[in-house]
Amino acid sequence: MAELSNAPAPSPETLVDIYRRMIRIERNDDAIRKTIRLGRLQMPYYSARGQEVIPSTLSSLLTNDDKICTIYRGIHDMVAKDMPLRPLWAEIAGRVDGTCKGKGGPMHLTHPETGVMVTTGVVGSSMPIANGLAWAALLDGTKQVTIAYFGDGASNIGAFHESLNLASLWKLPVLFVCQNNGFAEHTRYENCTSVDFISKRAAGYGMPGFTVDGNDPWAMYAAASTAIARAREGEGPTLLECKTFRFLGHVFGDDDKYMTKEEKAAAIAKDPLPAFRARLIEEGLATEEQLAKLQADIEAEVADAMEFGLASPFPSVDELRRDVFAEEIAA
Amino acid sequence: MAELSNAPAPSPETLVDIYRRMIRIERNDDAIRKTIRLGRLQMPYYSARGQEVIPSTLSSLLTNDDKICTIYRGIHDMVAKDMPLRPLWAEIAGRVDGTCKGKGGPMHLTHPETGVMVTTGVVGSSMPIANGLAWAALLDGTKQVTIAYFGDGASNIGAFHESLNLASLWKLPVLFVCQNNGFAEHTRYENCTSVDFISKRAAGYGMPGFTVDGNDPWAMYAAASTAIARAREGEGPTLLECKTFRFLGHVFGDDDKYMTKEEKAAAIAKDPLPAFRARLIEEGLATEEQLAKLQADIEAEVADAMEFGLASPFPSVDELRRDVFAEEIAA
Amino acid sequence: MTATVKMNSLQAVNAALTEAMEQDPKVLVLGEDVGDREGGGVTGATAGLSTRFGDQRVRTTPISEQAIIGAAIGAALGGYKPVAEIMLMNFTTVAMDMIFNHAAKLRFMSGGQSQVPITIRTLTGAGWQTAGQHADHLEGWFAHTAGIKVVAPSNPADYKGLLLSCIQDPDPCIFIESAGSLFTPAEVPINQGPIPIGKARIVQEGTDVTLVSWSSQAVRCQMALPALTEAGISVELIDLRTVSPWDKQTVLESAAKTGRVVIAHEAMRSFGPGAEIAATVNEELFGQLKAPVRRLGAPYSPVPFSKPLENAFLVSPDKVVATVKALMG
Amino acid sequence: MTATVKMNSLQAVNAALTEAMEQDPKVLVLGEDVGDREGGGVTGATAGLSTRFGDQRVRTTPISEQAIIGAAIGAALGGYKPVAEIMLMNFTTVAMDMIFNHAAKLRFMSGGQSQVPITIRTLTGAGWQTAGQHADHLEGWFAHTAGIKVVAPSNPADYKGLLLSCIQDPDPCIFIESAGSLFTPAEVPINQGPIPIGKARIVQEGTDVTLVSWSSQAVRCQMALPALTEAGISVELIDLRTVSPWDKQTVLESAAKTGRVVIAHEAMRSFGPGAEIAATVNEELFGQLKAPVRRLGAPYSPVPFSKPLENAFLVSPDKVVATVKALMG
Ligand SMILES: Cc1ncc(C[n+]2csc(CCOP(=O)(O)OP(=O)(O)O)c2C)c(N)n1
Ligand SMILES: Cc1ncc(C[n+]2csc(CCOP(=O)(O)OP(=O)(O)O)c2C)c(N)n1
Ligand SMILES: [Mg+2]
Ligand SMILES: [Mg+2]
Repeated sequence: MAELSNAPAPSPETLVDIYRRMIRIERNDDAIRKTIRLGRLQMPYYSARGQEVIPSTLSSLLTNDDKICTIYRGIHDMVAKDMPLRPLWAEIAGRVDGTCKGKGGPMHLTHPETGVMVTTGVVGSSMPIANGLAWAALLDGTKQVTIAYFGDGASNIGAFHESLNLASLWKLPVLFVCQNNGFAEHTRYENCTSVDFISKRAAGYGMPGFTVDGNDPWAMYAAASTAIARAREGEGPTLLECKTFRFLGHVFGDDDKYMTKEEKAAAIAKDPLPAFRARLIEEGLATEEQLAKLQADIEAEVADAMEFGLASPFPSVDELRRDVFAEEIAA
Repeated sequence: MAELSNAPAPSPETLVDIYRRMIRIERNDDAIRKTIRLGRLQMPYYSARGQEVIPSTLSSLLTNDDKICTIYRGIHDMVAKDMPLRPLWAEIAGRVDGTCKGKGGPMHLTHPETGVMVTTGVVGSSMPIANGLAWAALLDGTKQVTIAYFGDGASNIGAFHESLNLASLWKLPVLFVCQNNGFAEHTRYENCTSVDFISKRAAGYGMPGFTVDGNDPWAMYAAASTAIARAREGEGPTLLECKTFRFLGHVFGDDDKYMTKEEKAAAIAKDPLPAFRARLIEEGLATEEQLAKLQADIEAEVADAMEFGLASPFPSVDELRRDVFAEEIAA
Repeated sequence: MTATVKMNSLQAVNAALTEAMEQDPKVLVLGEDVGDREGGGVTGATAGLSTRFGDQRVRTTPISEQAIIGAAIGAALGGYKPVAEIMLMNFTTVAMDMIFNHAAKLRFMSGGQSQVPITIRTLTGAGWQTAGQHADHLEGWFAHTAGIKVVAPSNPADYKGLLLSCIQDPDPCIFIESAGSLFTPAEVPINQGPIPIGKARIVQEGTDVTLVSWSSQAVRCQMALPALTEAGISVELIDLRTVSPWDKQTVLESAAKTGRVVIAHEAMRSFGPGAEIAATVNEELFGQLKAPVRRLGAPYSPVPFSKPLENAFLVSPDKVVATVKALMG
Repeated sequence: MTATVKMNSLQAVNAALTEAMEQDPKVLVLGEDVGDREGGGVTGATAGLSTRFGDQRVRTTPISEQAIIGAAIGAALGGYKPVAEIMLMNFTTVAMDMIFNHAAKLRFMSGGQSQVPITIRTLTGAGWQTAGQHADHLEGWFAHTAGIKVVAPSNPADYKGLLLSCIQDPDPCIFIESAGSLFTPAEVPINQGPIPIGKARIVQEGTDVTLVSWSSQAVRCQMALPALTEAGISVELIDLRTVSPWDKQTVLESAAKTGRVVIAHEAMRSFGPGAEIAATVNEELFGQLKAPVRRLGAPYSPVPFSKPLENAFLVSPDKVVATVKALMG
């Protein structure tokens, strides 16, 4: 593991912006789960409740030109990246106004305008494609960076290895961001990963690797800004291992019987969201009213998006013949 | 890279045995190439001339119960493992008396009696299967070890990563032996590998890794005996990176234009075979006569095997219906 | 009458695994989350096994499908009979080299010295809105691979009996667990033993049309039967159960009798497994058919997420009814 | 008459790549050994490109097929048109997730927002004693995949024209270079431009039998023509050139005319791509055929090493002749 030195500290505005993204993720997640429980949404749902800090901090350092490739558990990454919520909701409801016309659904949300380029349901597969986007940026001569999000379990699949090796060799402007929540479905980190810190694997690719507290916006900011600067300056990729926890298990409906009640409770007790909120106010970086207003605005946005999404019509079955190729397939 | 300490030194008998295996590899390789040039053998041939020390030293520490999984460039590994030469020649000639009845050919030679379990033509694919053989040995409660041979180029493919992680987690009695000859087909090590020593990757799997001079029988013996002892004692896998050079390029007929004449000449000047022979005599470990006799015996064995192989009949086309499944497919 | 017990197909899989491990100490189970420490597998198919047979014989793996199949192949070469789980059929693609270039070929390439008696259990099937990367039916690919058997049951008894056979088989088998056939309980004989690979089951005898199907599609074909009976059409429904090697004799005999054949599968129609059956029927019964052989399968499209699209993507019982009726003219 | 130049198919590939890179700065080339530093590729197909277009546009990769296809997909999403080389078709299996679950599906799953205009060039084909893991023809698998076009030419002009089209195509294409069709030189128009994907070529018109083939097998079919002509059989030989989407119209028109169809491919016969064509011909021309549609393909076996076995494995011109003759009765 490399050391993080001289990393810049986030400004107060940035911290509030990170909080804004976090609360937007959390409120949206809460609304999705409520809507599923009400039977108004049917879909496999992989909540990232508890992991908000990671993409929120990273996204505070990105623009719409910067790209992300994410995974089934990636709605938080997209919301952090400021993907608009109306087409997001229409998509998870399988409607025609969805980002993908309802054809992709929650595991394949895509929104190039905000840089959400690929969402994959296959473990590890965000990484090889992120490399290609970074290669394109390099060829274009831009300073764009691409982020490949993935989980701790994904660090054991072949695509991880091939991707890090290639990115390092080609000095690609890419960040490999592992959201290490300690579990791969029902399997504990240590029962599927042969090394204590995934970041140690970076050395095998001549690449810097850091393990950070993924629930600490300051630590995340230091690591993220260092890695992003490195990428923008043409110095190549970084592996960031961000330690976190998923509060709601693998998939909506998960019974959690593969973990102890205690460890779950302990993790939830350290929920980064209220902690960060309290600290913002405590340190005078934001006022109670300001954050309440921010939250209310977001709740309104989420409520509007939900209504929009659920009111949008279903696509016509002709859509099965469209977008398979550029040219529509004859009926 | 870990350090090798307290490794045992090879006995004089072992050193002569290593030399025997080396000269058997070399004489056999020479005969194969001559026979191809004469037009009496047609096959893709991946000579390992220059890499003799690696499998010869390892094999001096193995019995027939220990297994190897090797690759297209693996005939030296099999010959070192004392695979009989008659069925080897019949196989590369595509004849019915071949190890595989002529159906597998040089890239898929198999000979369970001497522990040659799998020969693959797919880069990296020796490793996942070696794990399974090691798992079986563990379940059986034996002290068998399995060796997965592969090249430097193979260390960049996904199967390498998955295999090392699993082997470490399960403490499998397996050795990952990388024969690093500096090239993957026509691509130089540094143009496809992002780390200066492949052995450094071992740390990412919580596994010891060593880089050894693969042309030095003493260095190889120290590393091999350490790793094999570790495996036999149930302590798990080791990654051995053995530096070497292939004198004859990637495949028979290779024009070598991707390397300089100088580097090739420099490597050949350090040919381990005559150097080792000279040292054995110099240090009084063997006599000139003894080694000459050994060589003559081997030449006779090779000549006999060649005649046997080329005199063996071709298989009947019915063989296309056999060995696809245990049960013969109806005509 | 044999005593039976009601169970769904996942429970039948669990029962088969338990029995096989009980009877033969060489049977192993490996895959992601398969152990009881991990809650006994995401679907519960392997629940209880590690507790009963120990965590050396039942091993939870990392998410490393190449390593999973590789370990299974190697253990098989070492004398074991591993049952490897690839959580979803779409993920066989990350292990395809191990399956296609190795498991299926080692016996042949070694001239019969190596045998690879592994079973690959894998789940798939549309209908649950899991969208484009979690529901493909790829039995056509495996059927077009020499050296691997392809088994695709449709009901609990067949799940149990065929899985037992796959595990005992001396060659690699891929065992397809399809969503549309997993959760409906049915009576299974308590002593349900192995059911031979390669033998179809005639679900219903009939004289007008031969309907050939397997896996979840056989369930949807069965749902089409009442409407067809009502319409006065006598359908012979054949559940193929094994896609490769398929039971040519049963299909041809039925087709010779009825003169009309419809083949239905969940996999994509285009270049799908139904084409082999159609081509064979046409070739063997040239001039004897009363109507063209019809094939039903998914449209040329990835699996869609949106419910109405997913419904249209699947070959519904209604489509089966309409096709059979149209064929009768 | 157009001026022509004599070249073999590998040279045609090189010419197409050179022209495409020349005309469109977005065209990229990546793969193992593709650069001139590496001797211009093992077969020479990419020789000269990195020298001419620089080593940013022509990139030698590690042996990492998933990373290769992933990089191609990502660059395509970033506006480029990458041509990725997978050295041999059997190695597409290690990249199959990237091809099947991603390249082929991203456009659909994104509702048309993503496009993946990549070309995957890959070599295969038996006849060179490369044995079980280096010679499989897997076009059937890709044809059974929605969202990817499958192109398999047989002669230098088609290699050039079709590769140009694949590179320009807005969707992923797999371009199969088959050993049996690579080394025979032929005249290619100096200004050979793109040849449309999905259009067959009638190699020889005829009235008795329609012979459908592609790739190296089309070469072997062509070698069968003199003997058939001599036997007084008028064969219409169709080189399909694109396996998916295939030129149904041309085949059906010909079949309607001749009433007899033989389909021949190098891929395994069982569950092979020929089955789709046979099934379609039978379905569309029911009652109009004079004889059953025959399919020729490899036996149900891995590719063998031994020369006599390899000869028997391939569909030789003699087998084509015998099959056509038998069909004529
Ligand atoms: C190649 C592949 N294998 C298996 C799965 C099934 N699966 C989905 S999520 C998951 C666990 C992934 O764990 P991790 O990478 O830690 O991400 P997390 O879900 O914890 O965010 C598995 C095994 C898959 N999607 N892809
Ligand atoms: C998956 C895969 N990709 C590509 C190839 C083609 N290929 C055969 S050998 C080789 C080079 C391997 O280099 P290395 O691992 O260093 O072994 P060496 O040949 O030097 O012994 C390549 C790329 C292959 N056989 N398998
Ligand atoms: Mg996780
Ligand atoms: Mg090498």
